[in-house]
Amino acid sequence: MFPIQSVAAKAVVLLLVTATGLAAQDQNVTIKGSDTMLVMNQQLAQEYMKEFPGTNIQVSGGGSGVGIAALRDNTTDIAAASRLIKPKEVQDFLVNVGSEPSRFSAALDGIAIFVNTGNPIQELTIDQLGKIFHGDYTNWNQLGGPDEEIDVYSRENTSGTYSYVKDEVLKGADYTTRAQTLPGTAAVYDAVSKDPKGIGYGGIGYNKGVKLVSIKSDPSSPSWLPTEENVESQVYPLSRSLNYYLNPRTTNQQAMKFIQWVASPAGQDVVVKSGYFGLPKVVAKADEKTTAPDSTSAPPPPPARPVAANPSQTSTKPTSGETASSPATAPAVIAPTALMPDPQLEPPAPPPLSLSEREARVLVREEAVALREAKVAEREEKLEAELAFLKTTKSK
Amino acid sequence: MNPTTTSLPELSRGTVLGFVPPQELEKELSVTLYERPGSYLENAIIRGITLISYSAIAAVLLIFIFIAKESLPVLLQQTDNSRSGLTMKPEDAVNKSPAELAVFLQLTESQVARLSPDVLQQLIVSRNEELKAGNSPDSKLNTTTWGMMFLPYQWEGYNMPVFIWQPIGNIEKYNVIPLIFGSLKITFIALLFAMPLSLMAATYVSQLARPETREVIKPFIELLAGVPSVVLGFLGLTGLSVLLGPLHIFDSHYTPLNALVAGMALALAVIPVIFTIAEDAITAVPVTHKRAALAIGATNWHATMRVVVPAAMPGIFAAVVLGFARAIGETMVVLLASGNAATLDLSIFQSARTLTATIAAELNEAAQDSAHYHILFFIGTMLFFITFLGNILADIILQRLKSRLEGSTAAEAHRLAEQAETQLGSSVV
Amino acid sequence: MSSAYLPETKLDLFSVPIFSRTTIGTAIFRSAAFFLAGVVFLIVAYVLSEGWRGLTPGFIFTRAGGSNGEGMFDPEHSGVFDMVVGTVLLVFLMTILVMPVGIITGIFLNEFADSRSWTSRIIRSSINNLAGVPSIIFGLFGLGLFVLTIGSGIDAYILQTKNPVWGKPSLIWAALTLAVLTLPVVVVSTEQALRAVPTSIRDAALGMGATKLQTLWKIVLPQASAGILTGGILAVSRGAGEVAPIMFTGAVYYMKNLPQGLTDPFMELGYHVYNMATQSINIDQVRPLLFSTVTTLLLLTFLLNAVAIFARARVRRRLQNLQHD
Amino acid sequence: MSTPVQTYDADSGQAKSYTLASAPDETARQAALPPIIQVEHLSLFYGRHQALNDVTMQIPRQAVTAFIGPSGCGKSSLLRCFNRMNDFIPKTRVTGRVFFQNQDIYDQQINPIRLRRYIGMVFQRSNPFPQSIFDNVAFGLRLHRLGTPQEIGQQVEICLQKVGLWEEVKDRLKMNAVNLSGGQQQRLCLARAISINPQVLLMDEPASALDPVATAKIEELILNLKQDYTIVIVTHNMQQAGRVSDYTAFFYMGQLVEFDAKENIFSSPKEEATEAYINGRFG
Repeated sequence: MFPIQSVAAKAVVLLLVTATGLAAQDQNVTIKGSDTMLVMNQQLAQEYMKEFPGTNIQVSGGGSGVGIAALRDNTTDIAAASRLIKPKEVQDFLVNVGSEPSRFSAALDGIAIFVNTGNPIQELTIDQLGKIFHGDYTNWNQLGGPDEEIDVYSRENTSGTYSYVKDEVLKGADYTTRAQTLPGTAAVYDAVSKDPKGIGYGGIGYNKGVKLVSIKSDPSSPSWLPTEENVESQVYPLSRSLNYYLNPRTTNQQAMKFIQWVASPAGQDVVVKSGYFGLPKVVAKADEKTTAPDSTSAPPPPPARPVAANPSQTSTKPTSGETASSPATAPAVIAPTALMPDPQLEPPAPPPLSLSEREARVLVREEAVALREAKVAEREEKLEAELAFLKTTKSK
Repeated sequence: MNPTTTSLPELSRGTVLGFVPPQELEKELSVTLYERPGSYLENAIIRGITLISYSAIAAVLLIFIFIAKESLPVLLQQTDNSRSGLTMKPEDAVNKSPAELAVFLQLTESQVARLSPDVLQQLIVSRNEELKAGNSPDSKLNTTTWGMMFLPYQWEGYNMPVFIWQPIGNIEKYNVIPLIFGSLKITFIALLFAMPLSLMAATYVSQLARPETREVIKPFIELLAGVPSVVLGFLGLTGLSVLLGPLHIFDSHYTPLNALVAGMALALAVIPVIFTIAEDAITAVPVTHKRAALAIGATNWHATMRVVVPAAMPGIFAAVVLGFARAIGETMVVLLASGNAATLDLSIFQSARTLTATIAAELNEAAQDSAHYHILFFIGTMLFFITFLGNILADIILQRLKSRLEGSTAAEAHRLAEQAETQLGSSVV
Repeated sequence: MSSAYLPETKLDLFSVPIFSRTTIGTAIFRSAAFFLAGVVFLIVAYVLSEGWRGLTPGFIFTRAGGSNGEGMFDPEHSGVFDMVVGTVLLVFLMTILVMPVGIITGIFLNEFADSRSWTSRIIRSSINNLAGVPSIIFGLFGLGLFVLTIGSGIDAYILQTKNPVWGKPSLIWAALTLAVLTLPVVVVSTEQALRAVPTSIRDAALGMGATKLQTLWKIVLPQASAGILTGGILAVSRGAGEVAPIMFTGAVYYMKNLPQGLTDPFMELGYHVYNMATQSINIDQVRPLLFSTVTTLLLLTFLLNAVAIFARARVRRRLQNLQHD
Repeated sequence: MSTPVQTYDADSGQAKSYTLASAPDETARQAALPPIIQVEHLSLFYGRHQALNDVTMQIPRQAVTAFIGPSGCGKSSLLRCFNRMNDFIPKTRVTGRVFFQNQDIYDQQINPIRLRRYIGMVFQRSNPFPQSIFDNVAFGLRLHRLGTPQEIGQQVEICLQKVGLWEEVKDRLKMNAVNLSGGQQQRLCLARAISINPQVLLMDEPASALDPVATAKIEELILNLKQDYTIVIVTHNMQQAGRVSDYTAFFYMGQLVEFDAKENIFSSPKEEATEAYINGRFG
């Protein structure tokens, strides 16, 4: 190479680096994705940076899909997603990155079903709800309410909540075409609070100015409100988790540290403050006990669906060799060993799991526990089947 | 006798700059006339200017290529989201040819070749999962064909063929007709408000108003152009929908966020466009036209309506066309204020979903390279062409206006100019 | 009482019919114009009345998220300083990028290209099309071309770094995207400004033996400069309000530091408004904050627009004076 | 006394050549000098429209030549051919040749921009630059880098004196020229045109937009300036042509009908069309 060229190249590099400014001083972490999680992410970031000065966390929205795509393109460190990664996206990751992203739960969310405060409706079954959203019921008097049209408010069809309700309430059927889709859960709450005929759904964290409806799985079972304990224990039929996705080969220790911190009590306090529910440690314990391959402190993914939809979700997949070797190193925080941070950087280890008051409250509710255990068992079964399947795959 | 040498120095008290004595003139001309001082630099600069101007073309081309590239799979009908339920056992992967694997995984062969066996098996597992259909017979359909995108279809659970846009779920339904309908409906409502108001206002401001009034009113209306569309959308969402609430007595199906609310909010975004262009076109009509009418006793109103406005008609039409293009391309307002329900309801009190709002809302979440993603870009391509056609139409109309005012060819323009000069000159002298 | 001296049929030079087409038509048109002006006034008044209370220096100069981590939606403690800085930086960069290209294109179209030639027609319709492209498409385009192609290219081939420096959403890419978006505004107003310079002045300079460039530089541009500046201001005010194009190319919802380099992302007012309008958890609690932010944004764009409108009016008046002689 | 004009004409078979007959003494003196501009078989097309058809003529030195004719006859077009201002009108095509001081100005190699430094032009409507009066006159001098700032100052004064504007504006040279009256503006343009001492001054109906008093002043100026410059003036005002010109050319439908000393054209035109036009029977 001619010297002039190398000099020019160096000059260009120098120029580009100069233009980059002082950005490299702080340790940067970028979180991008779900709009639902924006507010929570911001508060988490702010709190975290107060605790660990010298870090710079950037939070941006755009949507879960944008976050996951950005993670794939390596333009973000953490993708926030209010839904689970789609098979298509997993394939995309496998093709372009070579491995799929690891999932970490950050919070729990109950999808509240709500009506205007003037509406006398108290409780609905999932089936009735489905018929309302599908457009079979068009008048409140079909449900024992006043003789008024039903106005259905929905989120945009790309929202994780939309998919969740479509799967869990509508059982895959379409929303009525007359359903109004609004940008943002707050807008749905706001609209229903102003519309006496309205019904809507959305994350519990936004709950203001409307009347929540108790939900029951079938006409004979008891109905539940999306309260903290009901969601934690999963007795409330419409519970889901909010997730972070991370590139398993990331070199950003700070990102890992942040995620661990979110699962810690300090982080969970912020989660609760921002309107969502904290991760149920009881369930994490249950996971540990049943040696679920998903050795995360994450809650069980929302009932049934994620496992069925996404067997490749589990992080102790035999294919990602290193991770399989030490699943027990971090019982509470899910960290594939490849990701384990520097000893120096390592955050204070999360306190050992114990039954908090909150959890104790949950345990008192025998019904709830029974239901939960049934669900856990069900999930366990599926996971075992999954494991068996994977083993056959590997042996082949 | 040489007149130049005698007369000039008399007048000049110093150097006579630039004076060339006659005896030297021919010699000097034979040199200087052939000089091209700085012409290389000038040519280079002009070439540079030309080159930079092409960047606008480049930008449009790049944008178009970008959109078209992503919508190509739909345009070529290469997308296929039918789920046959035919899965492939991961362990069979080694026996399959790369071509077969590529077809199964919807990848190219070169991509398949780069994958490690582990990743390949994971991919097959994941793809199997995707292919495992629900129990609906509809799952065997490829819902991304032209027929499914533009014609009604009787889906399972419906008792008649319907147009449905529901791109998320077990069976994705990609019928774009409700979106096109929604876009047209809201645009129509917006133009219904914006067109008469802004055209009347433009005519008034340009021709009828007293100068002092014009100086106040015009900047005020133009200020509307400075309101960001996100603010307009927000005002539609929180203000207009409440303001129009009492209208629900007219329709039992009334929804608070509806095409009327969105249309009115959108009208606010369109009004400055139509107003500015129409006002320019009307003001561009030579004042002589109007004076001629005034001189034979027409009122200001009649002179304006019978002479000025007809003369500016192409420009006014172009303003409307550009307003239409703006309305159909506007995103934030409709996203926030329209309610976004993809219905085919004719009522203005019903919500409607537009093409742009669909892109804005759904592209964020659509998985890259999925059928949904490509179809959203296909919608983008449609929008691009709609605005493209609108622009070309407006361009042709404006060109016609220009030639009407200036004469169609250079020669004619020249002749007209000379004629005008003559008239002017003889009238003065 | 009529005098006998007056002729029987007298010229009616005074009466103005009250209900003629003229008066009614004019009245309708006038009311349309005043109605529009009234609507604008109402919008501004509504936003201001809701937002002025919160619009204190403290609000504008307080960092987003408050000093003690109260969160960005806390109307008591949160400010918009980061957003104002981000918006100003973004718009400043965008102006630097768009003005030369826009002005040069406008000059080319008006001074050098024959308006009937194919080149100028294609360029002009490209400009028009650019103006018609939905802004969301610009966002995707910016992400695809600037961030993922050019930015990643710089990282991979010039800096040869694994950690993205240029290949991520940042100030420079958002500014570039907005520059493409506002290009038509600058081109069109440059063209208008140039067109308003009388041909006779150009002829005079050319007739003196000035070259085209000399004429342009010494005579035409000084005349058109105010109009061109107007274009720049209009572009700025357009750019300041756009949300969709920067959503993917550089705006972040929250970051701790102010942007310090071209490759840093930033917070922006319009995006903040959008987020507050759609994502806030408690819409009633956020409302005052929201309106104050909208007021800040509106004041910013209105200020710029008012300057532009004022400048243009002055230019027009001057040109009309010129042509009246 | 009649002096035949020497025509530079290779193929005189078709070309019209003129003898400037029975002219007064001064005309004869002018005619004795070699012509400064020679036009040979010049045709001009704007797109498909033919504006000039095979014009051949010579412009005498140190004299005022007036072009008259009805609108659209091509007189202005011909004038603009002399300093190639027609180049700026798109789709213009020229055949034939124009010689300026024996240089073919439609030669490929000629730089039209240099040409305009020697052939100045004054336009129909006054077009001062929206700058100060001083800058207006100094524009050409600065443009062509003629003289030191001091010399430029002197030259500006000289030119303003020549056009009789000096006394009116000497105290407000910094004032914007746009604020002058119409007549003053036109004289300023004249001063600007002569500031670089062109050989030929082309005037395209210089007084048509002015009131009679201003027109009279301009005409007076023209008569004064012809001492120093060759002047070609286009006018549709016959009286004006009669008052200021030495030679008059009558154009009709793009053709040169008649070209002769003023006295001949006005008193004894050879062509019927000329006579008809001069007597106001058409045009």
